[in-house]
Amino acid sequence: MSNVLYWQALNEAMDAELAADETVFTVGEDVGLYGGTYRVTEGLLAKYGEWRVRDTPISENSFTGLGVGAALLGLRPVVEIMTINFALLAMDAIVNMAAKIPFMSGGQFPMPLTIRMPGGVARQLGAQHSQRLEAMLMGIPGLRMVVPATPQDAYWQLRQAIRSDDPIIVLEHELLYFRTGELDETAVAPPLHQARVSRPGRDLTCITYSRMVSLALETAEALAAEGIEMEVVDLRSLAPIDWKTCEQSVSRTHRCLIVEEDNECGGVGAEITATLQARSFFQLDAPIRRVAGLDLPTPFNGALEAQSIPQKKDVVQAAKELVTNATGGVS
Amino acid sequence: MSNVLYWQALNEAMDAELAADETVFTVGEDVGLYGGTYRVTEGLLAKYGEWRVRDTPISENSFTGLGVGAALLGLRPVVEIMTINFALLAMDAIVNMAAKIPFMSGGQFPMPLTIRMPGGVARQLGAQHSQRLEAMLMGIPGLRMVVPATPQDAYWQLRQAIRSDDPIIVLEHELLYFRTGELDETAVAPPLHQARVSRPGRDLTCITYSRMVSLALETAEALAAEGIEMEVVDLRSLAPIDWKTCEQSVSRTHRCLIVEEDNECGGVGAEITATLQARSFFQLDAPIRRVAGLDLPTPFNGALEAQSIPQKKDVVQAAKELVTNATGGVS
Amino acid sequence: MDNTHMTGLLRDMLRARAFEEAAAQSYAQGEIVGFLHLYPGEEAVAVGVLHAAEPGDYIVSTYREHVHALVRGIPARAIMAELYGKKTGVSAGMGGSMHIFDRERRFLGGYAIVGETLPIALGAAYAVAYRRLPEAVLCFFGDGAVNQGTFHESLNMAALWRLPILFVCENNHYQIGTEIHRHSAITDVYKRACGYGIPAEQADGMDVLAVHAAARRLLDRVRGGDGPQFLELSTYRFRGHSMADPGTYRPQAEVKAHEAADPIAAAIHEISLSYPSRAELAASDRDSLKRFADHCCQGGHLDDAALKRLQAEVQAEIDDAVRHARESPAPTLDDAWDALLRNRRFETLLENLP
Amino acid sequence: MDNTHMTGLLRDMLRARAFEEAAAQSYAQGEIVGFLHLYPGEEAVAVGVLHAAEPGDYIVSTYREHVHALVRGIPARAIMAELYGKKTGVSAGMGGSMHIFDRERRFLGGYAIVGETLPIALGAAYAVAYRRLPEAVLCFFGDGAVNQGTFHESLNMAALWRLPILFVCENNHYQIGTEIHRHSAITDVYKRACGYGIPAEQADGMDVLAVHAAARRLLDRVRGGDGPQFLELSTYRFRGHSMADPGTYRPQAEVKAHEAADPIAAAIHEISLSYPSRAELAASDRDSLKRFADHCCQGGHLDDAALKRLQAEVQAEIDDAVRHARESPAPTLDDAWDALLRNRRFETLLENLP
Ligand SMILES: Cc1ncc(C[n+]2csc(CCOP(=O)(O)OP(=O)(O)O)c2C)c(N)n1
Ligand SMILES: Cc1ncc(C[n+]2csc(CCOP(=O)(O)OP(=O)(O)O)c2C)c(N)n1
Ligand SMILES: [Mg+2]
Ligand SMILES: [Mg+2]
Repeated sequence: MSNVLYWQALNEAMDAELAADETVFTVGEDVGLYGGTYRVTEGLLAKYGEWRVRDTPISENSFTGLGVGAALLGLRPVVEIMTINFALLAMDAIVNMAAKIPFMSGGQFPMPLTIRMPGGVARQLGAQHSQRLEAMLMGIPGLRMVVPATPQDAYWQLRQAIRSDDPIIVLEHELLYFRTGELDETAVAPPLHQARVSRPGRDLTCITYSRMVSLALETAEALAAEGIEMEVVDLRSLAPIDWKTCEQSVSRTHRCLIVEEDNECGGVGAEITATLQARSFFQLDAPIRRVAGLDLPTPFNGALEAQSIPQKKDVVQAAKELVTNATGGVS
Repeated sequence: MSNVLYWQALNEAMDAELAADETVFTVGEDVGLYGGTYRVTEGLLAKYGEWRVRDTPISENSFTGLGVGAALLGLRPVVEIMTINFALLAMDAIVNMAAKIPFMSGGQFPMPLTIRMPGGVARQLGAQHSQRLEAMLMGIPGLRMVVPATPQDAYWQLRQAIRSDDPIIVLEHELLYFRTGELDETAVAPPLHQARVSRPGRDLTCITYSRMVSLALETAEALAAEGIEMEVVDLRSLAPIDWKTCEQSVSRTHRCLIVEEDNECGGVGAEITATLQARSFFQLDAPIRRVAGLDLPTPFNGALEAQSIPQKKDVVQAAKELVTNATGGVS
Repeated sequence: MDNTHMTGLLRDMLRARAFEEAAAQSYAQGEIVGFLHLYPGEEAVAVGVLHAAEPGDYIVSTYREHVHALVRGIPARAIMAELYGKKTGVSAGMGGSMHIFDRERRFLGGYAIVGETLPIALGAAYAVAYRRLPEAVLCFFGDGAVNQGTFHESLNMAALWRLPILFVCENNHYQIGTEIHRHSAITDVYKRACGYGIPAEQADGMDVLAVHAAARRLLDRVRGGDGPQFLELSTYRFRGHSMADPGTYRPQAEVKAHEAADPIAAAIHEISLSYPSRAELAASDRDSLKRFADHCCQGGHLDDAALKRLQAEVQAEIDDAVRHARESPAPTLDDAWDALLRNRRFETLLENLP
Repeated sequence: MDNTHMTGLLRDMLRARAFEEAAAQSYAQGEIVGFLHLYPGEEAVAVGVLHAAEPGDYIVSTYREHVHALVRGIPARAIMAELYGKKTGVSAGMGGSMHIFDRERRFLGGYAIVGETLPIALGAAYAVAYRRLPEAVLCFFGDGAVNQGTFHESLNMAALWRLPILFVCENNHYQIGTEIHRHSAITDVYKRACGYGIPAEQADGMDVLAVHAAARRLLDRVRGGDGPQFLELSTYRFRGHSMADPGTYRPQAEVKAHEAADPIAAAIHEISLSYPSRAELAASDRDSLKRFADHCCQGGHLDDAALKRLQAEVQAEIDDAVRHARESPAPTLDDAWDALLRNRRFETLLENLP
């Protein structure tokens, strides 16, 4: 048990899998000599050599496709795409190839491919570098996606993803890499896609993931001081989603708030709302509420950037409105 | 007023805009000599010459980017991507460039770019060629998207899209090209993004778009024979969505069914459900119901392919369950 | 070249032609649905190249891949059943005409998005090099595919890391209806390889012996550790791009001229020792014919009766494949879910909470 | 070359260096946040090339574009204010350091996704050719960008349709921490152009006069209707990739050696007539220095006092820009929505139903 940074937990996971299984290798821009833009692959080139830790040219579609091709031959590639913004260049490899081949081949070919990349709004990186595109990928049949919020989950989920025979996206977050948390390498991991109740509460359920989990937990503390107990569900996975944990929470609280960093329209929150309003319709005392980013490209200016994604005060306000049913009448 | 095929309506719209405005041109694979895979650009090369009707190499990202660059100089490019499946190669041009430049430039540059492409499941084209990816694009801030279901809308909406200074995706459908419908070139077009009540009904609202509109209308006929009156709302646009028309319909019927060809998880129906359950929560007598494709890559076998997307019987059954509230209790 | 080898080539060319013509017929009868991209005219390419490959090599192909699959040794029955979307198809009816996969025969699939074969081959070759095995990866693609970004990206990486790939460009001069000089700034495709320092050759894709010789030579280099090699094969498709394409964008004269150089007719000529007449030779302005005629003079591999027997055998095989495909059961939706989920095996995704 | 021209080049090189050093300082003070990619070491490239351009030409640049913008004539104030995210910034505070746009000066933007400048330039040049105008499009990109698929796709189309583009590769030999021989199979970038039949040249990117001469020559060809031209400029960045990068992957000796060939120091030498000593010449093994020294011998463009004056003027301009940026108001959320929606003007999206 130790206190580590999120990137260190990922680094340990990579190291452990590279050591445990010779078929594991990683490719990506600057993963080798430079050690990874966010240090996730630091020290691995020296330890495992260039065939297992491979620096690539700037050719996202083809080096992701390289991962797909190598997986067909039974290797376990871990492709790092420097940020999710560049994954837009690799959509063919991800969606048309990785997600489809196992099925199209009639199940002949497993696809033990892991794609790691950070998403999210960081600090003033401008509209092209601040995207949260998880909703694009969550609905692609054949793909799985996890969104670790803590170093412990980052460690567990990356290791589990590498060991899986399905293509799995491990979506990290640029602002989480330098956050600390406990890491126990010996603890038994929960199933890869299972959600977690990070904080219990009786008045409303807050469903969230990735960086927004800590925002939700902070908000819950603030609300508790005012007598409102918010339960926080960390999804941990976006594909598949652990509906049971969500439903069970909502059946206790009867109110549901979704907090997502992505812009609202067509985001992950839409799917969560749509499924839960069906599954928990008669449990809900108020409409499900989404607190999400603005439907605006991310402004560069720092204050505007902050305003374009959920802040603590937005979550506090939405939670209060939700518990007092200020949104339209009494149920 | 004439009876034309959907592709002919698009062809007429292209012709009209090319004739009306010298800054309009079109590029894409086989749009010229071959006349377009689905005949939309037939005859235009001969009439307007190769600078205005340009055959391209297979380079989706760059010829879509060409459209973006030309739009920066004030031309009005109409980029044809042969099918939406190949748009996965052009996501950088669409999402990182076209959608962002007007905003990132502080509003200096308009982006009078139209991107035309068909989506949808056709007849046994296999998993890579049967995708419905509209949900990927609907949530991108800065993009607009229309989904014409009839020749008349195809004609109007393409012309309006070309005349707009925003980047707009005109999403066609492979199985609509050879459907007929009325076309009145002289009629006044409704606003580009306005939804339409295609059939009135008091018992439930069916919200749908593109090819599923005709399925919904057929189903409505069948249901009417059994005394159930289903209102059909043709969205016509996915970005922005005309919420008012949807809400008004639901406030009359109190029940809402969404029919989408796309697979369910993270589809357009999720956003519609999420927004309407919030806006119309106290109007709804039952949870909003989605009838959607299976979360499965499209099987090649014809019977399975059909089973993987909504069929009339699925819509009939869902509608009946919805009006009898078979989905979980009484409200 | 010995008799067995020569008749082996001829047999596969005949099988290729017969298979595709049968598929076209099934399509016309509505028994096969969807895009159907046929290979007639280009047989010398697949046959010549794949006869130069070893069983340990990997093959990556496009949507125009039935013949590659057939020559690779996948039974005609399993391919035809796939075109019919049947459960007995090599991809269990889930893939279809454009997505033939056969793990056992190292056939890594048919890819329907132009340009995808290159990164797949790159990854396969990475895996081979990673394991220091003596295998090669054969990567097929058309002249239209060379303008896709993946071509460039993959060739660069293949050269950078000296991966064991034979890049094979099936240059039939058309990207659907767009002729090569209207889609490529440089129409000698092999010259594109110079931007990566990859050794490249051009060979006559209508001459199966030339193709075979070139492929063997380059594959030897690949296996010898010389890194990727590039082979451009000039060929022609007799039919439209797919069954949906009438091919009217091509001058009739052009189609006729190429049909005159039909590689199958040519191969039959060679083997049955029917020398082209002086007049025939003079009428032809294609080197291939002269080359071929020269070669025939030394021949003696087959006689007329043997050829007829061969043709009959091949036809019987293909007829049987069609019958089999027609009679095979369709897959069920459970089969489809199984294809998607099979590889998940015993992995626990979610706990069943109390 | 006359005095005005020579001092013009020198002034812009000095402005470039002063601007970037000021930005680095503001970043260190926390006044500029985000990625900041600086240009010191590479000034001769932007200055040499852009001085060869006409006001009617279009410029497409990358995330390392402050200097391109400055030399193009965008006021230092407006660029610096953009780096500060202010409303007075050239992109109204919406774009930031990596997204400088100026419609009036035909500066088509800084693009932060590597490889995007190529299709943008392709489209701009298509529009120019479409209108049969005599303008050229200048497209900048790094050595890392040449491995992106768009490079290949765009060069092919540019050549196919003979579009008026000058492709300028700023070869600083690094893609962040990856040296060129580890990312490109061919390290002479200009040789890549041969795959498209595009005329290509290499010039010393540390020598502003050489850059200027080459750019002028190639731009003349572009304007003369010879189609796209390609110019590779070999250069070096003195700093890390961005302010976040310590640059430790580069040997110290390499950095030192390149700093010795600093193009600004070199330009000052030339103009201030301080001849390199025999010893200095002998100690140098870079052609540029000898070339430059030779050239100096004929010079006489500036004296020491004039240089000092120039430096002071430039510093005052940049100090003023920083002050302006610091004091400017921030944009509001309304400004942001306006930037997004402004171009919609009077278009009716939805009717207000009764
Ligand atoms: C990325 C992509 N764009 C477009 C298509 C549509 N398409 C299918 S085949 C084809 C032409 C390919 O030409 P070529 O590579 O020469 O192969 P050939 O069909 O001639 O064998 C095109 C444009 C596609 N499948 N994928
Ligand atoms: C598509 C894409 N992949 C990766 C990155 C991250 N990245 C930013 S700059 C850079 C290196 C670019 O090198 P080069 O083109 O030589 O330009 P230089 O920075 O040396 O001027 C990389 C990999 C990016 N911005 N876009
Ligand atoms: Mg071809
Ligand atoms: Mg560089």
